[in-house]
Amino acid sequence: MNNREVFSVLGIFDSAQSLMRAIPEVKSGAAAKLEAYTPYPVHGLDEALGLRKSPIAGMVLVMAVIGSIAALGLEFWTSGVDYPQVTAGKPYFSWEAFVPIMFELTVLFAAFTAGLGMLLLLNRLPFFRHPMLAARSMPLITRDKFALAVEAGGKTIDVEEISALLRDSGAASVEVVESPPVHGLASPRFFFRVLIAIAIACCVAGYATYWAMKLFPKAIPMVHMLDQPRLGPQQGNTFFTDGSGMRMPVEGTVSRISIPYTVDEQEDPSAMGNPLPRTAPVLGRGRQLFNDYCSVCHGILGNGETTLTAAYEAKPTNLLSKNIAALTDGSMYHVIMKGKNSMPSYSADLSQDERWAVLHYVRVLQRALDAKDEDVSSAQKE
Amino acid sequence: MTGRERRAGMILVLGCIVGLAGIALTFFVSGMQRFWINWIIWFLFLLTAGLGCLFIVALEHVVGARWSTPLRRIPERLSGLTILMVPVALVALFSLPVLYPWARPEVLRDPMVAGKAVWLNIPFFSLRVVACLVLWALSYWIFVSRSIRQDRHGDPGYTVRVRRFAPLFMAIFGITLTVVAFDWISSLDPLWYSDIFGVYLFAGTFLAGLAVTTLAVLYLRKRGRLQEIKPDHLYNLGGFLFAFIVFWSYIGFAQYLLMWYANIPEEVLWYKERLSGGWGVVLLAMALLHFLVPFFILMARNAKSDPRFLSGAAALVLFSHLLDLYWMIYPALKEKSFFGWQELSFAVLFVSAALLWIRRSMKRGEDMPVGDPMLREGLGFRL
Amino acid sequence: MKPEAVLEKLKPAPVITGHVRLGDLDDQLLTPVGEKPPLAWFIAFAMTSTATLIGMALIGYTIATGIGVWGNNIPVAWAFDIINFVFWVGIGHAGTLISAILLLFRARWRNGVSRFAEAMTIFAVICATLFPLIHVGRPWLAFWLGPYPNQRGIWPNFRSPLLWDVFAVNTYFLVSLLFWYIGLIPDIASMRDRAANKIRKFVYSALSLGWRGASRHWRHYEKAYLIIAGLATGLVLSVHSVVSFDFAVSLVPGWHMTIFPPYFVAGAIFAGFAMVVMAMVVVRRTMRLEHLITDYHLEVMNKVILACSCLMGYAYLLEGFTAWYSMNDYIHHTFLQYIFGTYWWAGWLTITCNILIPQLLWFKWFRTKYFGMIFVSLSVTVGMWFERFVIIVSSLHEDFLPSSWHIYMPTYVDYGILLGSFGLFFTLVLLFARVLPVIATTEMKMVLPGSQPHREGGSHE
Amino acid sequence: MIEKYVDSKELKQLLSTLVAIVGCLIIAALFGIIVVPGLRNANKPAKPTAVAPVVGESGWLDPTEFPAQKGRVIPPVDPMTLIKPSDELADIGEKLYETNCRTCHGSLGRGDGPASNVDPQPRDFTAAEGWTNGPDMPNVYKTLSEGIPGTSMASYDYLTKRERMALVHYVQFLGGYGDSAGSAEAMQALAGELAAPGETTNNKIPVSMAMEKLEGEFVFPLPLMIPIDDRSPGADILRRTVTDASRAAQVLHASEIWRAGPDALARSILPDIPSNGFSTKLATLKPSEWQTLYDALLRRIRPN
Repeated sequence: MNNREVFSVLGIFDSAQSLMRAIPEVKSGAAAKLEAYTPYPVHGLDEALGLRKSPIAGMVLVMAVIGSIAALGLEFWTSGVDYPQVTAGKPYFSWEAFVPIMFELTVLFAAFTAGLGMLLLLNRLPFFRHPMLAARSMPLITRDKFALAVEAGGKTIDVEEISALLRDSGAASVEVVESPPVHGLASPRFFFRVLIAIAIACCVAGYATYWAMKLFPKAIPMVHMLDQPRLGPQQGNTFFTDGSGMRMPVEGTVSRISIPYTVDEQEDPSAMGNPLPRTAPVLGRGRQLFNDYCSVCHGILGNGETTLTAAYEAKPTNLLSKNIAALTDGSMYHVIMKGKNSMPSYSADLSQDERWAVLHYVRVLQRALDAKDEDVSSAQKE
Repeated sequence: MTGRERRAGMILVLGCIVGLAGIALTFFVSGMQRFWINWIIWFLFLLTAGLGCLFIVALEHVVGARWSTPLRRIPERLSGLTILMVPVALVALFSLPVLYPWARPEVLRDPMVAGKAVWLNIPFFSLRVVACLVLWALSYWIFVSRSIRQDRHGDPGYTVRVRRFAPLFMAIFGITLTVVAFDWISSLDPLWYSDIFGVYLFAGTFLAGLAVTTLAVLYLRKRGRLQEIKPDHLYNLGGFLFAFIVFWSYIGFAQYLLMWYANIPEEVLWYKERLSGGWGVVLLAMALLHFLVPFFILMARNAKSDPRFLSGAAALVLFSHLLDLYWMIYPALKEKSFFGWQELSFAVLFVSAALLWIRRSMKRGEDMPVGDPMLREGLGFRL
Repeated sequence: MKPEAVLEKLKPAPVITGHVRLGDLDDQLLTPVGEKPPLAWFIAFAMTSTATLIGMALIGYTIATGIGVWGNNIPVAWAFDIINFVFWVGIGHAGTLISAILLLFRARWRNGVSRFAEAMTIFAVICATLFPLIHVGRPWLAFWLGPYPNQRGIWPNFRSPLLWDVFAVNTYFLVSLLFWYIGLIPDIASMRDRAANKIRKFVYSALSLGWRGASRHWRHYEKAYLIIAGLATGLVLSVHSVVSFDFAVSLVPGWHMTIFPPYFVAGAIFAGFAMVVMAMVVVRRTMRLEHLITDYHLEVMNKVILACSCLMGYAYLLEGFTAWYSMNDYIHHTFLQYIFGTYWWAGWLTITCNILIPQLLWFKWFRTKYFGMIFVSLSVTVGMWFERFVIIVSSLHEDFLPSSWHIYMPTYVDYGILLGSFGLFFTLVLLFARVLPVIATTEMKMVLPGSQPHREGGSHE
Repeated sequence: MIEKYVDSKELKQLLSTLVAIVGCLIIAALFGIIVVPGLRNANKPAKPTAVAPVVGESGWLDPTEFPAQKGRVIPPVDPMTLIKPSDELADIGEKLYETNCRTCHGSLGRGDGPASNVDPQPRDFTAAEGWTNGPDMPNVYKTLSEGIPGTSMASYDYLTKRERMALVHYVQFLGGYGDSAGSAEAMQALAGELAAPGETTNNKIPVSMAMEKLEGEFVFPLPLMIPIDDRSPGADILRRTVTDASRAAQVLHASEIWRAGPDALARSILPDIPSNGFSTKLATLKPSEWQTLYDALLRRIRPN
C-alpha cells in the first residue's frame, strides 16, 4: 500500500443535503481539487463545486449546422449534378424535396454529437482503469450514497488531515483510494484514433480501388447488373419450338403510328414524293445511314464495287447506272421496303424518315458521279 | 389614473378617430374590395389572438398545469378580444358578395363551385358565423367571468367545474376554428382545399395567443405588476413559443411540400398566386420572421427567460402572424399593390381599438387568480 | 362537495406511492435482473419465440421464392408489408413521445414509464424495418438504397419519399438507441456494482463504459440527455410525417391529403400508447411495481389515448369533409369505397375501434381498471392496424383505371409474417425485462421526495 | 465568455476533433465528387484514339472526296476493230464478265451463277430459245446498253462502247454463237453507233460538293396552309388530314404524278403516312372525299 500513490480521499455521505452542506467546509479547508460522486445528478452541485458549464449545446449547434450542410451538399451533388434525373417534372435541384433528409441528417449529427461527444470527448469514457472504480465505496455510490472526493492530482496530500476534515463536515465514513497502474489501451483517445484510422483506411481503400480500376479495367468488383439471367439478342433458346430466343410480333401486328405498307409492285408507289426537305442535316443523316446500311453492298460511292463481289459472289446494283437514276424516289423507296433480287427488305432497319433521307443521299451520289458541266467548272474555279 | 395613462388613452382614442376616417375614405376612394379585404384580415387577426388566449386558458385546465396558474389571468383578460370581435364579425358578413366568388351567382355556373353550394351559401355561412360567435362568447363567460368571480370568494369548486368543461371546449374550439379557416380564408378561392388548413390556422392562432400573452406579461412586469412571476415562468412561455414556432413551420411546410409535389391544378394555383408578384417576398419574409429569426433567438436557454429576447421574439411572431393572414387573404384580390395608406389606416384603427379594449379589460379582477387553490403551487414553480 | 374535499381532489396525484428510499429502488428493480424467471415468463417466451420462428420461416420462404407468395397484386402492390411497417413505426412513437417530449414538458409521471417505452420504440422499429427490407425482394441488395460511391455511377433518388423513409427510419432507430443507451448507462453501472457473477460483471462493466457518477460527468450527461430529448421530439414528428409522405406526395385519391403528416403522427402516438398501456399493465402486475407505476400513470396514459382518439376523430371528420368538398369524382369514389366498398367492414372497424370505443375512457372506471384499459388498448391496436389497411388497400384496389381493379386477399404467408413480427416484438420485450431494468432507476432516484437538496418543502415537481 | 464552458486544453481538443470530423467529411465529399465519376469512366479510354492519317496517291483519304474532274472524251474508233474479235477484246471481255456478269449468268454462261435466284431466271446463253432481244451481236449490245426493263438485267451503260463490245464477244463465245452478226441494217446501225463521236466519261465532283449543290438548288415549297376562314369542303378535309403542312407541301412538290387524278393522288400519298405529313385518317376517306381532296390540292399546289 505504501508504494502506491494516494489518488483521493473519499468522504461518504448519507444524503444529498449533507453532501451539499459539507462542500463549502471542505472547500475552504483543503486546497486540493474536489469531486463529488453521486448516484444521480444532484442539482446545484456544479455551482457548489465551482464547475464550468457544459459546452455541449455549442458543440451540438456546430455539428447540426455541419450536418444540414452535408445533407444539402450530398443531395445537391447527387441529384443535381452527378446523376440528374427528372422526377415528377421537378427541377434537379428542388430544395423542397431535400428538406426531409436535411432535417434527418441534422438531427443525426446533432444527437450523436450530444451523445458521443458527451461520452467520448467531454467525459473521457470508456475508461475502465479509473481508481474510483476499484474503490470499496463504489457499489454504495451507484446505489444510494454520496461521496465527496479530495483528489491528490499528482501531489502528495495529508491523508489524515483530510480524513478528519471530511469527518468533521459530516461524512459517515472515509475511504482512501489508491492509484492503480494506468493502462492506456481502452481509453477514449484510443477509440478516437481507431475511428480516425478506420476513416483513413476507408479512404485509402477507396482510392486504391479507383486506381486498381484504372489499371485493371476488367476487374469489376460488383457485377450484379451485368450478370442477369436473360437472353442476348441472337441467342437460341429451347423454350420455344423454333429454337429462337427472339419472338416475332403476333400475326397482323401493325405499327401504332403508321398504316401498313401493302404495296407489292414497284411501279405502284412510284408516285410518292420525298417528304424531307433537302437540307444539310437531312443529307448528313442520309449519308450516315447510307454508309452504315447500304455501302456494304452498293459501295461507298454507290457504284456497286465492293469486296462483296468476291466474298459473297453477288453483283450489287450500280446505283449510278442510267436506268436506276431514272427511277422515281417512290420506286426506290419500294425497293428499300420490299427488297429486290438478292437485296432483303430494310423496312425493319430504317424508319420512314430514314429511308427518305437515304434516298436523298443516293441522289447526291448520282449527282457527284454524273455531274453537270457547270458543276465541274464551278468546282475548278474554287 | 396617472397623467401618463390618460395621455396614452387620448392617443388611442385619437387613433380610433383617425383610423375610422381613413377606412371610410378607403371605402369610398379605393373601392369596396380593398376595404373588405382589410376588414377581414384585421378581424381574423384580432379574433385569432383572442381565441388563442382562450385556448391557453382552456389548455391549462385540461392538462391541469400548475406552473401557469399565476399567469392565467392575463390570457383570460386578453381573450376578451373575442367579444370585441362579435360586432366586427357581423359587419364582416357584408363582405361576402364582394370578396367571396361563391356568393356571386355567375360563378355558380362552374360545376365544381356549384357542387359546394350546399356548404358555401350566404344563409348557412351566416348561421355558422353566428353559432361560432355564440359558442365563443359562452366559453368566454364560463372560463373568464367565473374565474374573476372566484377572486372574491375563492371557491375551489369553480376549478373542478371548469376542468370538466375544458375538454368540451377543446372540441368546440377545434371545430369552430376549422370552420373559420375553411369559411373565411379558404373559401376566398372556392376551388382550393387543404385538409390541414384548420391545423395551420390553429398553429397561428395559438402562437398569436402566446405572443400577446407574453407581451402583456412582460409589459405588466415592466410596469411593476406581476412581480411574483419568476424567470422560470417566462422560460416556460418561451419554451412554448419556441415549440409552436417549429410546429407552425412544420404544418406550413407540410402543406406546401405536398401541394408542390403533387402539382394538382386546383391545389397548386393557390400557391402560384401567393408566390408570384410581390407575394413570394412576403412568404420569404414570413419564413424568416415567423420561423428562423425567433427560432434562433429562442434557441439559447437564457434567451427564453430574458425579457428583452422574449419580447422581441413574441413581437416578431405576432407581426408575422398578421403577415401570414395578409399573405393568405390579400392575394385573393388578384391585385398587385398590397400596402398603402388604406392598410395603414386599418392598422391604426384596429390596433388602437384593441389596445383600448385591452386597457379596459386589464382592470378586471386581480392580476392573478387569487382565489385559485393552485396559485401557491404555481408561484413556487421552479425548473 | 365540501371545499376541503375539493382541495384534496385538486392535489397532485403522487407518482410514487408509499415510502421509497433510494436503495429500495435498486433492490426492487435491479434484483429481478439475473434471477431465474418465473414459469409464466418461460411460457410466454415459448409462445412468442414460436411465433417469431414461424415468421422467420415464412420470411425465408418469401426470400427464397419471391414476394409472389404474398397476396399483393396490381393495383394493390403495397399491402401487408407496408401496413405492418407503418403500424410498427407508429408503435415506436409512444416511446419517444414519453421519453423526449414529456421530459421537455417536465411531466411528472414520465420517469416511471420512460425506459420501458423507449425499449418498445427500439423493438418496434426493428420490427418495422423488417418489412421494407423483405419487400424489396432481394434484401441482400438493400444497401443500394444508401448513397454510397459505386462504379455503376448511379445515386439514389433524393426526391423520392421512399428514400426519405430510409433516412428517417434509420436516424430514428440510431437516435432512439443512443438515447436509450445513454439513459441506461448509470443503471448499468449500478448493476455492475451489484453483480456477483463474474461474466455478468464483465459484461455490465463493459456496457457501463466505466461510469462512475462523478459530478463532472453528470453536468455534461444531463445537458446531453436533455438535448437529445429535444432533438428526438423533432425527430418523432418528422419520422411519421415522412412515412405519411410515402403516400401523400402521390396523386392517389385517399392518399394525397395535406393533413396526413400530423394525422399520422397523432395516430402513431395513439397506437403506441395503447401498446405501452397493455405492456405496462402486465409488467406492473407481474413485477409488483404498483408503487412506481401507479394508477395515476395508467390514468394519464389513458387520457392521452382519449385525447389522441379525439384528434383522430377530428382528422377522420376533416378527411371526409374535404373529400366531399374537393368535388373530385375519384376522391368521392375512394371515400365511398372506405365505408361502403369491398372492405367496408375494415372501414367501420377502424371507426369503431379508434373513435367510438376509446370514448369509454371518459369514464373513470375504464381509465383505472385493468379490464377496461386493456379492452380499449386492444381495440385501439386493432383499429390502428386496420386504419392502415383501409388507407392502403381500400385506396389502391380500385384505382383510376376500372379495368385494373382487383380485390386483394392476403395469403397465409402474409398472416404468418405479421404474427412473426408480433412474436419478435414480444420476444424482445420479454428478454429486455430479464436483462435490463424496466424502470429508469437513476431517473426515479432523481425525483424521489427529498432527493434534491435545494428544494424547499416536500413538493418538488 | 468561452471560459465559462471549457478551459483552453479542452477547447483545443474539441477543436481538433472538429477539424478531424470536418476533414473526414471533406475527404468523403472529394471522394464522391472526384473518384466516383472517375470510376464510372474507368473503362473508357481517356481520349479517343487518334487514327494515323494515311494519304493515298491521289492525296485524299475519304473515297468520296475525290477531286472534281471533267469527263474525258473518248476518241471515236473504227467500228470494225470492235466488231471483229481480237485477243485484246477477248481478254477485256473475260475480265469484265467475271466482275459484272458471272454472279448471275455463271462462269460458263449457263444462267446458274450463285446469285441466279432472281425472277425471271438469268439467261442461259447456251439455250437457243426464249431470248428477249436475240443472241446476235446488235441485240446483245442493245441488251447490255439498255438492260431489260422489268427483269433483273440492268443497263451497263456505264461501260464504254469498247468494253460493251468486248462483253458481247465473250457472251457470244460462251453461248457458242461464234460471232453471229444480225441483219445487215442492224449491223449497219451498230457500226454507226460505235463510230459516232462524243462518247465521254462522266463528270465528277466530290460528294460533299454535290451535297452542297443539291442543298443549294433546293427550294422550300410554301407550306400547305389552310386559311382559318376557308369553309369549303376541301379545306375541311385538308384540316382533318394534314398534320404537317410543310411536309405535305414538300411531298406534293417532289413528285408531280399525283396530278393525274384522285387515284394517283392516293397512290402517291397513302403508302407513306404519316411521315409525309398526312394523317392516318386518309385511309378512311370515301372516294368522293378523295375527289374533293384532289381538287383542293390541285387548286393549292402550283406545278413546279
